[in-house]
Order: sequence, then C-alpha cells, then structure tokens
Amino acid sequence: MNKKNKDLIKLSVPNKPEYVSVIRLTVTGIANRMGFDVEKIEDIKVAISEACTNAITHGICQEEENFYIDFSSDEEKLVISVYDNGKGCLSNNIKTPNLGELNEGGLGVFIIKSLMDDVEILPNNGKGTVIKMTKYVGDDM
Amino acid sequence: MNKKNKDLIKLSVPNKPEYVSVIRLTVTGIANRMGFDVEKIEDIKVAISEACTNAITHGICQEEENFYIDFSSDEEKLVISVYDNGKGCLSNNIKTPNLGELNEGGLGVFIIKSLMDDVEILPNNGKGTVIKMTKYVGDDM
Amino acid sequence: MSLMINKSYDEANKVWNIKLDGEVDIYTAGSLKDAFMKMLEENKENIKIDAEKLDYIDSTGLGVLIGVLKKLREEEKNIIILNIKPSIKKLLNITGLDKIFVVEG
Amino acid sequence: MSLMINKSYDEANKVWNIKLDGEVDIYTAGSLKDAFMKMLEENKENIKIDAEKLDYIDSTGLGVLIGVLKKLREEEKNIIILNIKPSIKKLLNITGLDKIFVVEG
Ligand SMILES: Nc1ncnc2c1ncn2[C@@H]1O[C@H](COP(=O)(O)OP(=O)(O)O)[C@@H](O)[C@H]1O
Ligand SMILES: Nc1ncnc2c1ncn2[C@@H]1O[C@H](COP(=O)(O)OP(=O)(O)O)[C@@H](O)[C@H]1O
Repeated sequence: MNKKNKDLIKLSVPNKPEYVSVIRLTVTGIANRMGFDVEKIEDIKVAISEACTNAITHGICQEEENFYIDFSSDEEKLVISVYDNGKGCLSNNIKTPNLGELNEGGLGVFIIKSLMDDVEILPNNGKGTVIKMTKYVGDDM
Repeated sequence: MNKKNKDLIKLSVPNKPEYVSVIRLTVTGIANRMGFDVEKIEDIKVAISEACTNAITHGICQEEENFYIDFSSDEEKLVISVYDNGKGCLSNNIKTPNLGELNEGGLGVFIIKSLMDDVEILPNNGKGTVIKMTKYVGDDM
Repeated sequence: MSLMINKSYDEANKVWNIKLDGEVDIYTAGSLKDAFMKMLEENKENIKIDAEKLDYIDSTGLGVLIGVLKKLREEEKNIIILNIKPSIKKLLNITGLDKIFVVEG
Repeated sequence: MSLMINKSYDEANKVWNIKLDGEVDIYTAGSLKDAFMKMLEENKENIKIDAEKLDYIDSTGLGVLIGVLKKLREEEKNIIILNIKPSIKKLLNITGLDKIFVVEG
C-alpha cells in the first residue's frame, strides 16, 4: 500500500449526546465517498455511535470536555479511532451479553465487534481509552 | 453570554474536492441540532462550501495537506472558521462581481458575504487565510 | 435526525400501538423511555411498535426496550415489533433480541 | 451525494434537454462541464436544464453555467432553467444570474 493514498480526517466533539447524530452524518458522507454499500454504511454508523456513546458515558470525567475521532481511509478500508481522556477502565475482557438476564446495558462493545471487521481496544497513553475499528470496502473478511 | 454554553467542534480534512460534501453533511447536522430553519441551513451549506473550495483551490500549496474548520456554537449563533496554511494572498478587497463580463470565477467570497450575517477574512498567523463567518439562529440581523 | 413518538391505546384489543419515526440514540433514548413508562403506568398491556419509519437504533435504544420488556413480563405481556428495516433486523439478530421480542413482518 | 446527468437532444425543437440529479460542487463540476462541452460540440442550440432534482449548486457550478452561456451567446442561444428549488433560486437572485439565464417556473 502506498502511504500517499491514505486520507486522514480528524474530528473533535464535545462530550454531549446531541452530537452523536452529527458524527453519524459525517461518517455516512465519508463511507459513501469511499464506495461502501448501504448495509456496510449502516454497520459503520451503529459501531461509531456505540463507541462515541461509550466515550461520553464512561470515558470522560470532566463535565465539559471534547473527545476525538480519527478517520483514516485508503482504497480498501476505513479505520475509525475514538479517543477519550477518561478513566480508561475499559479492557478487552468484555463478556458476551447474556440475554436471559435481560440486562439493559453491556451490548455496546459486543455490537461493535459484531459489525466491524477488526476491533482493538487500547489504553490512550494512560489517560483514557481508544476504540479502533476497521471496516473493509470489499469482502476482504 | 455564559462561556460554558459554547460548544467547539473541530474538523481537519484533506484538501481534496471529494470531502467538501462530507463537510456539508457535518454542518447540516450541527445546524439542525441548533434549531436553524431549512433556509438558513442551505445558506450555511453554500457558504461553508465556498470557503472550503477556496481553501482547496487557492489556499494550499503542498499537494497533500489538510485544512481546518472550527464550529463554535452557542444558543444564538454558529461561528464557522475555515483555516488553511496556504499562500494567504486573500484580502478583504474582493470586488463585487460584474456579471456583464460573464466571468466564470470570483463569485465565491461575494456569495459568502451575501449569505452569512457576519464575515471576516483574516491572515492565519502569516501562513495562510482564515475565513470566519457567523450565522444567527434567530432574526438578530 | 430526531425522534417522533406517536402512541395510542387500543381499548378493544387491549394493546398499545406506538409508532417511532426517526432515530433512537443516546440523545433521544430518554424521551422514548419516558413515553414507555407513562404507557406502562396507564395500562400494562402488550406493546406493538410500528418501526416502519424507525431509521436507526443502537444499544441505548435496545436497552430501553429490554427494560420495558422486563416490566411487561411481570404480567406475561410482550413487545411486538412490526415493519422493521433490514439494518435494524440485523442488529436484533446479532444481539439475539429477535428471539426475545416478537418480530413480525 | 453525487451528481447524475441525463441529456437528450430534441431534434424537432432544436433544443437540448438536460436533467440534473444531485449536487454540483467542486467535486462534480468537472463532469458537468464535460457533459456540456460534448453537447455544444454536437449541437450549439438552446439548453433547457430541468433542475427539479438538483439539490445543491455553488459558485463552482454557477461558473460552469456561465462558461457555457458565454459559448451559447456566440450563436445567440441561451440557457433555460426549469423547476428550480427555492434555495438555488435565492443564489441566482443574489448573484444576479436570474437576469442572465432564463429562469422558468
Ligand atoms: N470509553 C470507555 N472508557 C472507559 N470504560 C469504558 C469505555 N467504553 C466502555 N467501557 C466499559 O466497558 C463496559 C461495556 O461497555 P458496553 O458494552 O458499551 O456496555 P454499556 O456501556 O451499556 O455498559 C462499560 O460498562 C464500561 O465499564
Ligand atoms: N483561502 C484562500 N487563500 C488565498 N487566496 C484566496 C483564498 N480564497 C480566495 N482567495 C482569493 O480571492 C479571490 C476571490 O475568491 P472567490 O470570490 O471565491 O472567487 P474564485 O475562487 O472563483 O476566484 C480568489 O481568486 C483568490 O485569489
């Protein structure tokens, strides 16, 4: 892959629920331009919303703060990273939800892992969490 | 105005024509959430596109570079600033287009000034241009 | 890009009809939860959700539905979802919720 | 979010009909210009633009139209724009282009 073909879009957004739909619009535009089909665009919209919802609800300590999203794209894939500067207690040991128990939470990360081709959950340099998720334009997965 | 009510969204985008429509989607989402009516949202979409088109065509020297957009909002207004690191030769002395001459260019800044309530064109710390434009949610202008 | 909620109680058939139009996410889930809570207070009966115009839902919205179902089950009532879009159907499949709610059409 | 261009030449009335569907901006203006240039090569006649599905245009697109008009005027032909949306009508008003093109309906 030629590095020159990589585009990077960066977004910094206040940690407020009303902006998650703005982020969905932005990613719809990016994915559309990249040639993703409608089903994959829906997958990406849900996954990015889950990651942003987590950044807003778990990731941020201060009342008024921004969180960050990077969109890195080349011809074959879109890599989305959602960063927060929060408490960072998220680990990879997310258990599969047990629906028998009818828990109202705990679906977010499971949904992200189901809808995206590749998901990494990393500490953000010790001050928060990064959820990095990849979707391929074609059927590489 | 209480400073706490100010939200700041920051966007960094490659200087490529295909991303201007992505920026329009993003600003549509922001303006919609703020309660702008349909006509004003269209005005904002055109104005931001004109500013981004200028940043892409005039503002940037390097082949591969990003330019920047800040969206600062409070209850009464949206302030959009489009920054580039380019040659920065833009001045406030934009002449009103003379349509008799049928010039294919020179409409962009004129359109921005017509559609937005307040427009400032500033040097970006000596390395480029900032177009800063304000639209009021209500009929303050 | 918002959520509109339309609800009416069908006295004859003892069922709530609720139409969702728009998006359910972290911003709009609260108002959806409030609407359901009021409905349950009035009549704890089956809830039929017309999802024809529901464009988007994520775990925040699914969590609201699960919470409502939990309360309905105390009376052996259920949630029935109609006219669901393929993208939302997919989400119910993935999470197994299609086996917990009644998904029709 | 893209632009679709549909054109046909009406031999009987000696007029081009072109339908625009989508957005004309810095990304799509090039393909619009190419389409017009081919049309002018074939027949330098009046051009009727059906703008019913034209959602968006900015100075990049207006510049293309002005360039085409310049060529048409050499033969005393014109551009006629039909079914224009209010937001685009406003843009033509502001720029004075509503007095240069023929804007109908
Ligand atoms: N950005 C984050 N920062 C810190 N903790 C997180 C973050 N995202 C998720 N978590 C943790 O992971 C858990 C599982 O997240 P999720 O599957 O989205 O379910 P829910 O958010 O409903 O609890 C959360 O309860 C939270 O403890
Ligand atoms: N971001 C910018 N950086 C440098 N120069 C600019 C910038 N934006 C506009 N200009 C200058 O201002 C002029 C007028 O711009 P505009 O009204 O948009 O018309 P056009 O771009 O069609 O020439 C341009 O021709 C250019 O010289």
